Amino acid sequence: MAEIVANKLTDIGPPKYDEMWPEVIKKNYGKWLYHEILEPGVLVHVSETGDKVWSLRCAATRLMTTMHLENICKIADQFGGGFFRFTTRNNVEFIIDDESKLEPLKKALADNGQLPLGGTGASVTNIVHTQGWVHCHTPAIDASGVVKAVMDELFDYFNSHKLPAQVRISLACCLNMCGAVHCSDISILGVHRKPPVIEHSHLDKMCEIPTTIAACPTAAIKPAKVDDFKSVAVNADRCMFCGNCYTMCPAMPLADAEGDGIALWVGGKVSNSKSMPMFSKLAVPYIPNEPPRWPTTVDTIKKIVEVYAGDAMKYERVGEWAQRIGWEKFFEKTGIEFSHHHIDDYRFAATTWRTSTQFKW
Amino acid sequence: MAEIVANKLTDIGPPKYDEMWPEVIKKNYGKWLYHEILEPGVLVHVSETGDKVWSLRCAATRLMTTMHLENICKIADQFGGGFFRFTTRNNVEFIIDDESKLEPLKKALADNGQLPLGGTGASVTNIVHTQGWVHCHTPAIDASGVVKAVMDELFDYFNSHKLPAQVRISLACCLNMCGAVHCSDISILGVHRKPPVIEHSHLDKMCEIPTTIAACPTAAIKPAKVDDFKSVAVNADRCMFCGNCYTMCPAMPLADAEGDGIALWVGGKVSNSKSMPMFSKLAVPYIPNEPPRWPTTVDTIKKIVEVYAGDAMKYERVGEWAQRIGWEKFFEKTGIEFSHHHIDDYRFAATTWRTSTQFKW
Amino acid sequence: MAKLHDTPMLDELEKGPWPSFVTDIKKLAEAGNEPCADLLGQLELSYKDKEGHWKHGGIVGVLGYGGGVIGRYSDVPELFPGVEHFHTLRVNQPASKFYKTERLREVTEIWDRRGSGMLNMHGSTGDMVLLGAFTEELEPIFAELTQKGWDLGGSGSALRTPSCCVGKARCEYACIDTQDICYNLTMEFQDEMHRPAWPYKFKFKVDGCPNCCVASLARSDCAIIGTWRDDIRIDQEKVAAYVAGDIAANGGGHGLDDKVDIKADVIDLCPTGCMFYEDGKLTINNAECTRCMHCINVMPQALRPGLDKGASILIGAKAPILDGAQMGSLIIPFIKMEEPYDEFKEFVEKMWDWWDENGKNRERIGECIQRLGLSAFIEACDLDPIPQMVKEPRSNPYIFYKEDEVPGGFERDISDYRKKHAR
Amino acid sequence: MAKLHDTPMLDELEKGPWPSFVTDIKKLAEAGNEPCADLLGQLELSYKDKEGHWKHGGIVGVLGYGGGVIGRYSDVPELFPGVEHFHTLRVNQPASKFYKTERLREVTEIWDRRGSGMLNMHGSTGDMVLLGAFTEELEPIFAELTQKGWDLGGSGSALRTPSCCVGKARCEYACIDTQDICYNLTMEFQDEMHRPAWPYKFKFKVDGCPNCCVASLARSDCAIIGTWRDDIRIDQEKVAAYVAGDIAANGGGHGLDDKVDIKADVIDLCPTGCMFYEDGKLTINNAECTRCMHCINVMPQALRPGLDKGASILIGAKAPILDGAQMGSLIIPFIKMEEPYDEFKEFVEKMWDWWDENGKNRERIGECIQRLGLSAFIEACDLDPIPQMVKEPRSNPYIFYKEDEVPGGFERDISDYRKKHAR
Ligand code: SRM
Ligand code: SRM
Ligand code: SRM
Ligand code: SRM
Ligand code: SF4
Ligand code: SF4
Ligand code: SF4
Ligand code: SF4
Ligand code: SF4
Ligand code: SF4
Ligand code: SF4
Ligand code: SF4
Repeated sequence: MAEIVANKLTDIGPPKYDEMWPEVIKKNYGKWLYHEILEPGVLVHVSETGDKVWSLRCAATRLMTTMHLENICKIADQFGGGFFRFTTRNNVEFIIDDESKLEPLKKALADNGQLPLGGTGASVTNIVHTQGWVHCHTPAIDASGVVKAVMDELFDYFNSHKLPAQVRISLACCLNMCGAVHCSDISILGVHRKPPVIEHSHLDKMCEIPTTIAACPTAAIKPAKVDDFKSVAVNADRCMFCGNCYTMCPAMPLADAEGDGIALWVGGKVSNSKSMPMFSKLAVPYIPNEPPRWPTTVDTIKKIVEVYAGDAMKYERVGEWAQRIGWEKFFEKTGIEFSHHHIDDYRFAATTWRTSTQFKW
Repeated sequence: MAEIVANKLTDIGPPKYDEMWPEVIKKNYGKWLYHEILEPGVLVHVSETGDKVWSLRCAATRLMTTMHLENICKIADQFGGGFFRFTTRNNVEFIIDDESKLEPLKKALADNGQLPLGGTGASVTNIVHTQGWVHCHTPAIDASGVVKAVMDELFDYFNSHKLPAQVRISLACCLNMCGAVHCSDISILGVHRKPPVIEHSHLDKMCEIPTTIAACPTAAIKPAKVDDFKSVAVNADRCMFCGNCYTMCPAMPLADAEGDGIALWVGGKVSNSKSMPMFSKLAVPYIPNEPPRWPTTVDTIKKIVEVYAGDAMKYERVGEWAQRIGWEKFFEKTGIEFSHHHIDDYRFAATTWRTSTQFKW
Repeated sequence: MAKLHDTPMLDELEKGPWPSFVTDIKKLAEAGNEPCADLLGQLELSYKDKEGHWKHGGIVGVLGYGGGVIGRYSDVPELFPGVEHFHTLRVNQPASKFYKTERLREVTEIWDRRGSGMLNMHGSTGDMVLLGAFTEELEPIFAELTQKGWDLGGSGSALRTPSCCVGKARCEYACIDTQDICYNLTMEFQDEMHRPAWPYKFKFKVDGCPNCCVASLARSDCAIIGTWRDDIRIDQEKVAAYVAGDIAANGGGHGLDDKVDIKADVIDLCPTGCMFYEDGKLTINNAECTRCMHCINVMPQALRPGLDKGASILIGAKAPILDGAQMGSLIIPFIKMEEPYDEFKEFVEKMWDWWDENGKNRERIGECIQRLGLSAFIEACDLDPIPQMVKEPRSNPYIFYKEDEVPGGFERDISDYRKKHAR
Repeated sequence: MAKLHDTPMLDELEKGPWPSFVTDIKKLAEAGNEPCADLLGQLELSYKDKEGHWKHGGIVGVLGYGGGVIGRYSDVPELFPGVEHFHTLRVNQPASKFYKTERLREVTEIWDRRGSGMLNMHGSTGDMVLLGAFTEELEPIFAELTQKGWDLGGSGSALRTPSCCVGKARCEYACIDTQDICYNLTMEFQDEMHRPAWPYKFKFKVDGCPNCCVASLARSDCAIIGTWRDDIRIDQEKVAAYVAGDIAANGGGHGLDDKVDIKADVIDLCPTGCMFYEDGKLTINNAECTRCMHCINVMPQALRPGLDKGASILIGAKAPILDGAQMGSLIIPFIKMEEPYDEFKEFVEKMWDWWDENGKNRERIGECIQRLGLSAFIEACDLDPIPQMVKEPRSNPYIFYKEDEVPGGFERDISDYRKKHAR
């Protein structure tokens, strides 16, 4: 082994993409003419060469074992010539070039049980998410568990095309937002609500005090001597629980069973289709952590999806809908309470105030 | 006289409004049913009592002598029972309740020569403006002269209804913006472009140094000792020529024949009709002062009005038009050059960047 | 006799169809008015120099008042002695600027005798601005004015002269008594107007409806804008007449022969898409209407504001110094405005108290709200947060909590934490 | 044999139709995998405590690289020794995440042998994330991976693993070679990826068209988004087929029986109003089209992007820490993206130089641009300011000028001024 390590290679980069492509993809590269979604989860792409590929999109838990991955590989070997892919939202796609394999593959997937078809077209597709309590050090919530609970409830929207448009849900377990939830139709965000608790006895050893102070966006942290320890003090009035100090300094944890929980955001989008991309806006500032199935979060999201589904026009994304009806109506129709937390007080706050007499009652 | 002064009254406030009202206004107060503009400058309002009033709106130079005002009073005495009013944009309105006086009044106005009818409906009405070189200490431009030059050129739009919607032009002679030009279809703004020149020998006597330093929004001013005088220094790189230091400190004048001139802004509006109110946006960052008739300014405004008139849809204000066609098209169609000055770098700058692939070539 | 100066550049401004202020001033100068002659002279010099010639205003005023007068001195007094002093007096205009000539002459008579004879009709805030008096004339002018029933308006860090649109006096759209509100507030707050005691200036403007003809939304710290909360009144017969082309569109604003295209001009331009025209009948889904006025503006004979009227209050409009221009922000979506306006005045007192306590020197209330947050402001005004106050909720995750909002509070013990979580 | 923990709460997550990660992990735990067993145990404890149980990451890694590994230790290691160390390795995924099973098994085989057997397929940036290794295994894992032709991705203040949408490999909309661009940049900038040397992290994402299926516009410091600059290609016969209801709308996205309502679904929803359907013919005023993709999305068989293809480059997207989230801002409206992408790479070098020089510690390029101004940034990149870069021009009057832009410069003499203007 020592030898292997000694001779290790570096900077070789990833395998080249086309090595991972089935023949039909190579052959029709750049020649696709159009696609059609035959049923939820089943796409066909037609090439100008006359070739066709069928893609079967299956839900995947992005947190998975090598065992599950091996199962996927086996199916790919059996039907897809040893090729498959993951989508940008962590779904699995089996790709076949032979229509006769379509039904057998569907059957194999149904038999597997852990690879339901769906996520195409006007659906709720897989939730993009982050590590949560499974790996990260700063989360306010779990990730995989919340995702599972929400998708169980929205499953009906995953394997159907009955929404006005696609609804993209994302989750990030802290304000670092590794899930980039700032532009999703619905975002689930882990939030802390208590200032860091400070371990004065160890802070100076574990952290660089100047960097820690500089890390705070609101300048809430000041140097302080506590019980003869060189440490810092946090002005709780200025803290907005971003956790940036903890990123810099392990002696300032924020996590707290009573403080932490979920904020829900709505109306973001990334695509440039119709409207320009939009940020997600605050819907619910705080829902307590309710493991294992987070019922309040699940119910609230379901409610938002249903109100949207019933009220929006065809092709209208959640944010386009809220903008058209007005946010005052969004709160009225969803029954979500509006509070002072919804009123922006950050850098561009003034640009969100209503500088008009135009509003709905 | 000393006696009058000694016995002077205070805090009596203005005369009560209804003392200034002709009988027909009193009688029909709150009873008006509708209005009609019979021709440019001539409005009739119809009351539920059956009464009617005709209002004849005439251009006025808001800078006027008592002599001119007396002329106006005489016409009001002759036709309006001794009553008349000024509009919020400094036009004069003669109000009569007897249709038979309409033509004679029109004739009297025509004879007067200094009171042309217009400014109603889809027109360019009077320019709201400020003091300029006639009174203020901080102007970068004159006010009344620029207004006269522009309105001479746009006169044709004043006494007609041929624009897509009303076009409101405003002028302010410095960044204090007493004309509140921040929400006008077209704004003429006096701008300085040189940092204050500092009178070190007198600054400490004439100004409070701490207040002067505090006045600068970009913190460009620092205390400094110059030739043994306690004074201040200005970091020219940080100065954006707002003149706020000069407001606080007469030893820091900004005015400069070569530095000063006009910036043009477009697309603001105040009314809530259709779109919400909007700020004016920068069209031309700088045009030199060209007294007495400011030809470049006049021509540029005329060009904007004409392009707008030819391109906008009915009822569309300048800002609504620019927004619909896109600002890139505004610059293309008007032939105005886009420069780095147009790119916002102030507090909300990031909210003006184009965060989308959507644009026109 | 006034010395008349050569004004070749200004003379250029006597040409053209728009009334000429130069011609006007020249006439008075020629009639012997020295300030007018010298004003033209100095202005000509400014045109030549491309720089103004007024000094920074000195502190002048009238006894008992902290405002109402703006000091001004020529920086070339030897050339133009008639404007050596050129102070302005801001005279509080009658609401919505109706004048009885007889009463107006009280002012011009004093001004001809003691001042320059030059005026601004009107200043941007709304005052009659008497333009150009010598220091020694200020007290007598003021005394004579008040004897006649005229008073000064505001200046400095004080309440500025309130102003209003023509409203119910001659406009069918008016939802509130703009003149009475304007007058009532002016009288109630005389002290606040004449004795500057605030962080900075404060302006009220009163518009009868959302058309905003006095630009309150852009130009006043407190905009009072008439509106309604029931349904737009529809006269279907008149709608039909508009559709038939019997009545000119937009009150003739595009010419008397301009007809309404009900679809293109009304239905399609309604910003909320809440209007429908079917089978010759116009319907409005009033729950969706944002009372923008557009449809009413286009068909004033067919549509009228509702009957349950009041005002929307928008706070904080101002020019750009220092933090950038602001428009008013909707703080009270609807308030009944009935004499003596107690509910409104209670709000005003709360707002001022907060600003007085929190505002920094030369910080307008709108900037103060920007700095301390809209939430802090509405809390101080005892108002509940409602979605109508914003265009959209926040999109950043930086939400503040107060200690009492979070179970267990903010105080925690690191040793409790370490019991569960090893270092 | 792994000790299996009681997990009553997690067991609840085995119910329901969505695939269960708990069931999956349990199976591997039951097969004897100790990290998996302990991972479930510790996760159950977190569910009970409502707090995570990982320590702040220590500095671990592989020799020669400054990134690619994230350290992680349990804060209850005595309870769950199998996850005492639980470091992740970020393995650079193949572009757009196609896999040949044979090659993927190279990775899982190593991982089964030396790691926890847990993975994220994929991490948010796009890597295959191998989740949970002991410190001593890191070097061997890395060495074995590279022997097999796999490398680590980025972490820390470095270039992060680029990623891309499926693009031309299986999408008819793609205007650029997303995989090749992604791969080419990854290979070109290996050093920048593995040896953190910047103020903060930097991400590339490549989308084939403005639909943005890899969310580049929201999630990458540099978004490369395919577009075109000639006309949308129209197949009128297919338009007719859509109108006749012979082809499902939106590629079947609303069901195969869903038909196109050409007016409601296409013409009226075109954001620029540049589409017309008359006499059975669809026309597009391409000069007004902003290439939003909507019409193409609704009728993929009738409409196709133009043929003169390239990319729009948007800079600065990021999550909210510290200054609030940003989306990418349009910096280059159109650039041809042809191998070897020299023009683009020249731009990248300029951009990085500027950021390197000006960026503060932990300041993303987007924040740096916010702080120093878009103008400064585009100047550094040798680009001309054009209106396409902004949604609208500035509305505040605070315009900076450089000394050489103003005739006579900034230096003035107060005595010259006083010659004209007395004090
Ligand atoms: C497979 C995938 C790309 C990949 O490289 O993996 C993909 C594939 C397609 N996308 Fe996408 N999109 C994929 C993620 C996205 C994302 C990214 C995301 O959600 O994080 C977006 C941006 C979403 C947003 O705006 O927030 C995205 C916005 C779109 C849109 C624009 C939708 C809109 O109206 O705003 C279209 C057009 C459409 O659906 O008609 C589109 C269209 C398509 C088409 C039809 C393209 C084509 O012709 O093949 C593909 C099938 C769509 C379908 O599922 O119905 N794709 N698509 C991704 C599948 C994710 C999944 O597992 O569900
Ligand atoms: C007389 C005056 C009020 C006063 O108290 O003096 C007034 C009077 C009327 N306005 Fe106004 N507006 C007056 C200044 C304004 C202003 C203020 C300003 O420009 O500084 C505005 C806001 C402008 C803006 O948005 O920038 C204003 C925005 C409107 C609008 C909304 C226009 C729009 O579509 O945005 C209407 C509705 C309309 O014209 O159909 C309106 C309508 C009217 C009506 C029709 C109301 C009525 O039924 O009587 C009046 C005659 C309009 C006309 O002239 O065609 N008035 N109007 C002001 C005349 C100024 C002048 O001399 O030209
Ligand atoms: C006379 C008048 C202009 C005019 O020609 O009409 C005026 C004149 C001055 N204004 Fe003003 N302002 C006048 C209405 C306004 C308005 C318009 C309005 O009230 O609707 C504004 C914009 C709205 C607002 O309040 O923001 C306005 C915004 C300013 C500002 C910027 C304030 C800000 O917060 O941005 C300043 C600067 C200052 O206060 O130091 C200012 C300062 C000044 C000073 C006192 C100059 C100074 O730096 O000290 C000017 C004295 C000029 C002179 O020599 O007469 N003036 N000023 C207006 C008052 C007449 C009246 O009482 O009717
Ligand atoms: C593993 C991953 C989440 C996941 O579950 O997939 C991740 C995990 C972490 N991210 Fe992230 N980020 C991950 C993708 C992202 C993304 C999404 C993306 O790249 O598309 C973002 C948002 C986009 C962006 O770059 O802004 C993201 C924005 C952050 C931030 C906030 C950065 C900012 O400028 O706002 C931080 C905080 C920091 O850097 O200190 C952060 C920090 C972290 C750290 C290193 C925690 C920390 O405070 O040091 C996390 C380690 C967790 C762990 O234990 O594994 N992570 N991080 C993702 C990387 C996997 C991969 O390589 O594929
Ligand atoms: S979002 Fe926060 S808690 Fe979640 S993985 Fe990223 S850094 Fe960790
Ligand atoms: S959590 Fe954020 S705001 Fe609070 S002290 Fe830490 S860095 Fe500052
Ligand atoms: S805009 Fe400036 S220069 Fe003009 S009157 Fe107001 S303060 Fe004076
Ligand atoms: S002009 Fe404005 S920016 Fe320049 S020094 Fe004076 S106060 Fe500062
Ligand atoms: S604001 Fe409304 S009420 Fe007042 S004059 Fe204008 S249209 Fe009439
Ligand atoms: S007032 Fe405005 S929003 Fe209301 S119905 Fe009329 S046009 Fe529509
Ligand atoms: S971004 Fe465009 S090219 Fe790429 S997969 Fe999505 S639709 Fe296709
Ligand atoms: S791509 Fe978008 S903007 Fe262009 S024609 Fe189609 S819908 Fe309209």
